[in-house]
Amino acid sequence: MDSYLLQIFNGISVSSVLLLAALGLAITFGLMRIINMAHGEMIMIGAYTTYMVQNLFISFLGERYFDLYFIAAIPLSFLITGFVGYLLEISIVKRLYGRTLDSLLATWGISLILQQLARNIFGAPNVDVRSPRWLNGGVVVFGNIQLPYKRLFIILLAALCIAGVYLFLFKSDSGRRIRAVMQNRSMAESLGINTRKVDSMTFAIGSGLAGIAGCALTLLGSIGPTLGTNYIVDTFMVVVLGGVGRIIGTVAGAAAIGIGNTTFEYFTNASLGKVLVFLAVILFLQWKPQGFFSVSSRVLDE
Amino acid sequence: MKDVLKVDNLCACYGESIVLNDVSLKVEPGKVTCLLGRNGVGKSTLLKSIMGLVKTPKGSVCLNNENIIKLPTYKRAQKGIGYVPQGRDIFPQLTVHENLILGMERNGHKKKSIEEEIFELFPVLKTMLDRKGGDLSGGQQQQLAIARALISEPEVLLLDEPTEGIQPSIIQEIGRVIKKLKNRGNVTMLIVEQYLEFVMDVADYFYVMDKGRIVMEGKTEGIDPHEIQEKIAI
Amino acid sequence: GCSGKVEEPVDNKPGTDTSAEDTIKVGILHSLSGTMAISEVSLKDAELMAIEEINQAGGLLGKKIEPVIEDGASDWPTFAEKAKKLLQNDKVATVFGCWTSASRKAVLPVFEENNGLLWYPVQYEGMESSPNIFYTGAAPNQQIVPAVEWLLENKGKRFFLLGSDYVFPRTANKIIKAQLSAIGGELIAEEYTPLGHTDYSTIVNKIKTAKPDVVFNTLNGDSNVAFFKQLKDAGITSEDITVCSVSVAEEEIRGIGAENIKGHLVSWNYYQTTDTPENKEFVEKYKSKYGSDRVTDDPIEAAYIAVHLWAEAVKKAGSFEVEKVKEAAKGLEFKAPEGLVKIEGENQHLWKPVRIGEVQEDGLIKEIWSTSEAVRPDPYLKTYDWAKGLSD
Amino acid sequence: MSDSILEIRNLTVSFDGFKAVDGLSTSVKKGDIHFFIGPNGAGKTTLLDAICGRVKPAEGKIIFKGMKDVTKMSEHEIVELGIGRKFQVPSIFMGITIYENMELAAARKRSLYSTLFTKLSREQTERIQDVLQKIGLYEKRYRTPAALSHGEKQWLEIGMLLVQQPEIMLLDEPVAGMGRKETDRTGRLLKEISEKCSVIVVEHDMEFVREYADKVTVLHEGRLLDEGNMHKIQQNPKVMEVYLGRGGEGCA
Amino acid sequence: MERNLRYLKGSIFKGRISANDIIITLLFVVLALAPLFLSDFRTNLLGKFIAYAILALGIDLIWGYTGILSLGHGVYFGLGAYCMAMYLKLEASNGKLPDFMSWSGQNVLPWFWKPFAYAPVAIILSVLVPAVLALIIGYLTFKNRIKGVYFSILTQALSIIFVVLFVGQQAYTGGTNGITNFKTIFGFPLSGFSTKVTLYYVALGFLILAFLFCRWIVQSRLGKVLIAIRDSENRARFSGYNPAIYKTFVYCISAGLAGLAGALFVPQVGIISPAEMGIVPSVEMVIWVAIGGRGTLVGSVIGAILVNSLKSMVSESFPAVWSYFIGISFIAVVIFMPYGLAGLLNQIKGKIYAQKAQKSVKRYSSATLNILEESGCDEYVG
Ligand SMILES: Nc1ncnc2c1ncn2[C@@H]1O[C@H](COP(=O)(O)OP(=O)(O)OP(=O)(O)O)[C@@H](O)[C@H]1O
Ligand SMILES: Nc1ncnc2c1ncn2[C@@H]1O[C@H](COP(=O)(O)OP(=O)(O)OP(=O)(O)O)[C@@H](O)[C@H]1O
Ligand SMILES: NC(N)=O
Ligand SMILES: [Mg+2]
Ligand SMILES: [Mg+2]
Repeated sequence: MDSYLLQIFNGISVSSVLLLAALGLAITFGLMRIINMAHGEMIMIGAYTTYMVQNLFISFLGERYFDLYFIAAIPLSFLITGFVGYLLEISIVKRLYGRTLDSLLATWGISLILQQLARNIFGAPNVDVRSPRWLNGGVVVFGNIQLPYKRLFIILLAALCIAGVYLFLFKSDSGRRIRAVMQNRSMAESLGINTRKVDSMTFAIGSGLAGIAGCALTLLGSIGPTLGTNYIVDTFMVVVLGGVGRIIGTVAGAAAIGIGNTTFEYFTNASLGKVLVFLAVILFLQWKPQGFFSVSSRVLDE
Repeated sequence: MKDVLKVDNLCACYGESIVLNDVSLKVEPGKVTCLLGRNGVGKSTLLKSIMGLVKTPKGSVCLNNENIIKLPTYKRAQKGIGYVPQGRDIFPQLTVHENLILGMERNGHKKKSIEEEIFELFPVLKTMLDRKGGDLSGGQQQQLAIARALISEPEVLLLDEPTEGIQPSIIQEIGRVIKKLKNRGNVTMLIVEQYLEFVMDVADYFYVMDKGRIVMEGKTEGIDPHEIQEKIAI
Repeated sequence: GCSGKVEEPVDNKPGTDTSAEDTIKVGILHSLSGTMAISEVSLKDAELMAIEEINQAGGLLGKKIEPVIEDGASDWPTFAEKAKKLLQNDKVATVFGCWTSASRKAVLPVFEENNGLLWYPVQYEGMESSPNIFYTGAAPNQQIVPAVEWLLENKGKRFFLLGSDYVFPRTANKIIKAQLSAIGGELIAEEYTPLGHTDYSTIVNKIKTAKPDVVFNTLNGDSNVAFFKQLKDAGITSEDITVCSVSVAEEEIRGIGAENIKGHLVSWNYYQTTDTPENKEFVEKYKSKYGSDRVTDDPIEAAYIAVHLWAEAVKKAGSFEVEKVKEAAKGLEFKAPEGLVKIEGENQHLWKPVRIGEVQEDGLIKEIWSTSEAVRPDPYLKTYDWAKGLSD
Repeated sequence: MSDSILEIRNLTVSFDGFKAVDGLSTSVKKGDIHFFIGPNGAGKTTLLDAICGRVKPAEGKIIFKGMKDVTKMSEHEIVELGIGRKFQVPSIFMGITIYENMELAAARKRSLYSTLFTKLSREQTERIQDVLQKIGLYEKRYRTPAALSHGEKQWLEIGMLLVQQPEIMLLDEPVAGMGRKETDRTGRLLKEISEKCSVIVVEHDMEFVREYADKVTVLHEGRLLDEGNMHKIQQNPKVMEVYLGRGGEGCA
Repeated sequence: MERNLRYLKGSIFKGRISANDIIITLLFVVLALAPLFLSDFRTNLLGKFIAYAILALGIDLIWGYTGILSLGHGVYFGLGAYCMAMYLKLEASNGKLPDFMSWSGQNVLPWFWKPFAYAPVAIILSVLVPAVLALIIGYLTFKNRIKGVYFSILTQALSIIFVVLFVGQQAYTGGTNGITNFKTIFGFPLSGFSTKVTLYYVALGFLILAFLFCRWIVQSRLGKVLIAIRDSENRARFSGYNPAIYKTFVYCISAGLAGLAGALFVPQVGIISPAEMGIVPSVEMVIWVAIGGRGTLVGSVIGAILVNSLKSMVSESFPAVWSYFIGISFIAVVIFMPYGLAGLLNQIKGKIYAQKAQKSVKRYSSATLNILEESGCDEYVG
């Protein structure tokens, strides 16, 4: 019984990790139509940023303030990864709008370069990020189910990010501007919107969110040059299953894949779990080719 | 009188093919000027060049005596040019309301809400505020595009075939509004139109284009529409 | 379009090609990119260091060793291609390389076809003994089997087997299962996760539910980091359930974070803390060459001694020719950082001491048990009754 | 009823509850140029969408030649039956030349086999040449349509329909954006076409309608408002109010 | 060779030799002569690239011409390769159980391995198995109108499914190791020089056949239908073509070619492992075509051979910089020559033509030139 309850929690937790990792992609891919194969490397940059923040805290502030490093690392991961995203946008990605497939190729190239850079800067082996002490342990419920603080924290972080993204995109002027630009660039410009600025800010935000995901992932797994490759396909699946261009779809997609994965894995094994989830996604798409939340359109050839 | 908009020796091209050849034209403030011509002579291209949406290797576009040929499109829009393109480029996934609000982008959302006047002109939009722009019918989209441009209160409004696909009664209504705005004297328009009768009714001045050049111009007052019709038809 | 070449039996004499110059080429074939780079890059470093040592000491048979480095890119066909290139194109005298058993299996036919020589430096699942390969890592009876014995005696009978989904863990677990059923252990569960798997919450939940005495861990690569971090978060410490790993060494521990794995066990032949004079010197050299933050570990040491063993064999043979070197290598002894090792002529594996260790707070490993002497390699487990039927 | 080529019976199309077409029944006679007019948003385009299979109606039938209910068929099957469609926004293939566009439209057989193994007949190629001349794109036939103006694209799309030789042609605002002269040319073309084929046209250009309509159906809010010849329609005060405007038709 | 000449002659007689025809003929001649100048090792490598080129042709059909981006072609390549590998393994095992099966505790040969003891069956299946899988997947997805990015991601999922399955079923597939350690092919020793050269020419022969086959397809009306579908699928539907059928057809052809490439790859390389079915190789395959120039068959052949040759050479001389090199080249190609190498040629040709023809416009327009301007994203908006 406990085991089932814990498994439900695990499902939610895995979903929250996926959501966090996919949220940035929901923007760069879902809205901007850039098949950003370097998204995983943005996550990696966030993770390495956290690593560096940790090291800086250790070298300059000592053990006493060590636990605070993570608080600083979250916004810094966002900013630094966002800045890298910004640089990529103004140098490469800006030439790829409207060329969705080409964007895949170019960003694949970017991802190779970033991985190799990480290897050259930080070395090929994994690096260790110590979690802050206040995230060690967990709350014990129902006697002996321990819900790790780290996982609770990630769920909270994912919820905050999704709320932030929702408010930003759908309730703010900038959000409206972003959506307008993504739908019809030249018309948006004709209405007086500086599309270049909107483009690069949007891409930076999408990348920054990946950075936050990377920061969160340091709590759970390994930080190495190939960190991102583990997440790239799953995150694309999340966005596609939910419906490209729909933020709410991304939430639903993450939930479905996360919970599906842990459930299948519990009753079979990890390999089969993954196969079954992906098979289920493929079958689901046969039935609903546009995912959970499709963007309907009267336009003849979307 | 001073011209709000002045185009001089403008050339425009798509890739290697040159579409506009040394086009010059002037638009006086508070006046409605219209641009006539057969299909494919470059009327839309001229409006796009003024907006900065196509390459213009040669010539100048002056807004209030300032040459804006080097400015990016959005700056031109911010300087006061409104544009309703042919093919009603609305934002398909945004609601009608959001589409309209975007009209206020150029003057930085100074006004907070959409004026009733717009809805008087296009009553159908008021009933569809929450529908997605892309779901509207062709004519409704056209109305939305015009409404959006009017909301931005531009100094110069470029309209590319605004009556295309709109039902007759609303065309009349648009005609009336244009005249009303003209009488108030606070809007200047350059209209591309095929619908000659409509144009003769609202315009003060006209240009006729053929194969990327201006081939005829004049005041609409007192001119025989048939004369223009013939010139266009050549 | 046929050229005038005549078909002849494969017989390229390594060394003959380069004899005019005063260098002898050797190949180094590891994954320098892709997922396995994490582990293999350090092996390359260790091998280069050994080559440098030999060159500084005057080279081999009057020649300087010139390493030709190739990137297997974590992709098995690439390994095969690069092996071919090293043997056919560069005509290297020998190759040091590979990590995963998969890459070794991929290059094996290439070495046999071209009569090349490969020195393979990583512990593996056994059941193999190619005449063209020298195995300097542990055979199962030098790592897995003694570890299981020790655990049964000291930790308990209920085993939970966890591994990455590929040949080494699967074969290792097959051996362990046979061993458990023969000497009274109990198999609770057997779980595999794909290489690179990152979420272990479900597995940890299964472990928690099953309450085994021991988790025998054959996970490889990144997955270990995720597994140990998530195990600790679930509130399971080494006191509750002991995890014994055979693919986690000092290098991996750095990525896992010592605080996450502290107290858990590992089984290897060598640790950075191994107390021999040779090791002191080795660790010092390695750190001064590659940085004081680097650590040495078992595969690094095995890669390092592979180069020296080859050099010794060459000296003894007085030739670089594969057949002569192989012959000379038989029974060769060498004072390695892990202690005295000896090449077993019969199967070209090494006699090695076995050590079980516990991970310390500082990320280093403290030996808590060891065999008094080097153990004879037995890749087919012929000396164990319960292992009958495993090897065919 | 034997001379009706298309029967629309109690057709309803709804989008999330909004009925764009609402219980519409009418029929199109063989050889007629049948106009559908009505205010913006009346449901005209939606009606054409339903006929050619783009949207599936919630209710009702569309019977082709008294036998087949096309609401159950997929788009390409409907085309093979002989129903051709021109869209409101011109849609043509940008990656192949104008000539190849015509070729694809002209082919009688559209199976995998025939596209691989058969060539167009002499008659078909001649027809293509002919139509290209007629729509004034002969000179540009080896160019890709990307370089055409809006009006030219409209013509190309009509041209593709012409070589397709359907039994019914559905045209959505074919003269939108065309000048007077081109409009007349299009009209004459329609007359010519209607000798062999029925034509359904949606238009807002009243002059055009008056000139060429055999029959006019007025839609309003998805329902039938009036039907008959143009003269009769023009007299209907309700039509004037919702569609034509106070000043009668147009504003000339 | 002979075929080559005939093809060349045919073109001359029809009086329409294009630059592309000349290039490809030259290329085939060079490939035919290459073994005379290359070492065994290099010839063998080139033979592998030729197998890749066959696969690239298939990707070009489905992507360059039809606009469907498959990121799972590794699966079809792998299936073809496994079919062939099963045959070679059985031949190498001399009637005994293949070695990896015994390690994995398998005692009898599984039933589905049995047909692969016969060479002709194995060869046919290596094309048929991928094609049939593609038929099933293609028909379902295309009929259900799964398009664009959705399809691409779906094929990625497919790729992962196959990799995980093949890795997990060690007793039947050899697991992560894959299948390796072959000895002979049709009784000839794989290590023999003449076997290797023969394999090389067999691969080249298949490449030429595959090229002619693809060329025939794209020059037929069907080729135009494919482009039409790429540009505007719905419009094609309203012109009476059923896109699902056409897409499924090319998808199958493409998968079959990939399978053939796999079957030619295995005896030359000596190993096939599940990783070859993964996403990374699948994306790389697309990239060969992109660099060579999509929508021109010549481009895909050049791309496959060139990128792989570079990969071998650069990674030999500077293993660490290969990643930078290849990464930067992808970006550069996409940005500066979006039509790839073959497109570059057409661009230049187009410029020259445009200058010559000045205003009177009867410009050469193959399918390639306008692809990107107009379509590109259209296919991909949800
Ligand atoms: N994107 C483009 N690329 C290349 N050529 C183009 C492009 N758009 C238009 N043209 C060419 O430029 C010429 C002028 O086109 P334009 O759209 O300005 O004509 P127009 O006068 O507005 O015609 P219409 O009344 O049909 O809208 C046309 O002949 C067309 O072939
Ligand atoms: N997918 C959709 N979702 C919601 N509403 C829709 C959708 N498609 C059409 N509508 C609505 O249905 C009504 C009919 O649209 P339709 O396009 O058929 O009008 P129309 O008669 O062609 O108008 P016009 O003359 O302006 O082209 C409109 O009010 C439109 O907003
Ligand atoms: N031999 C191993 N660890 O794969
Ligand atoms: Mg125009
Ligand atoms: Mg309509």
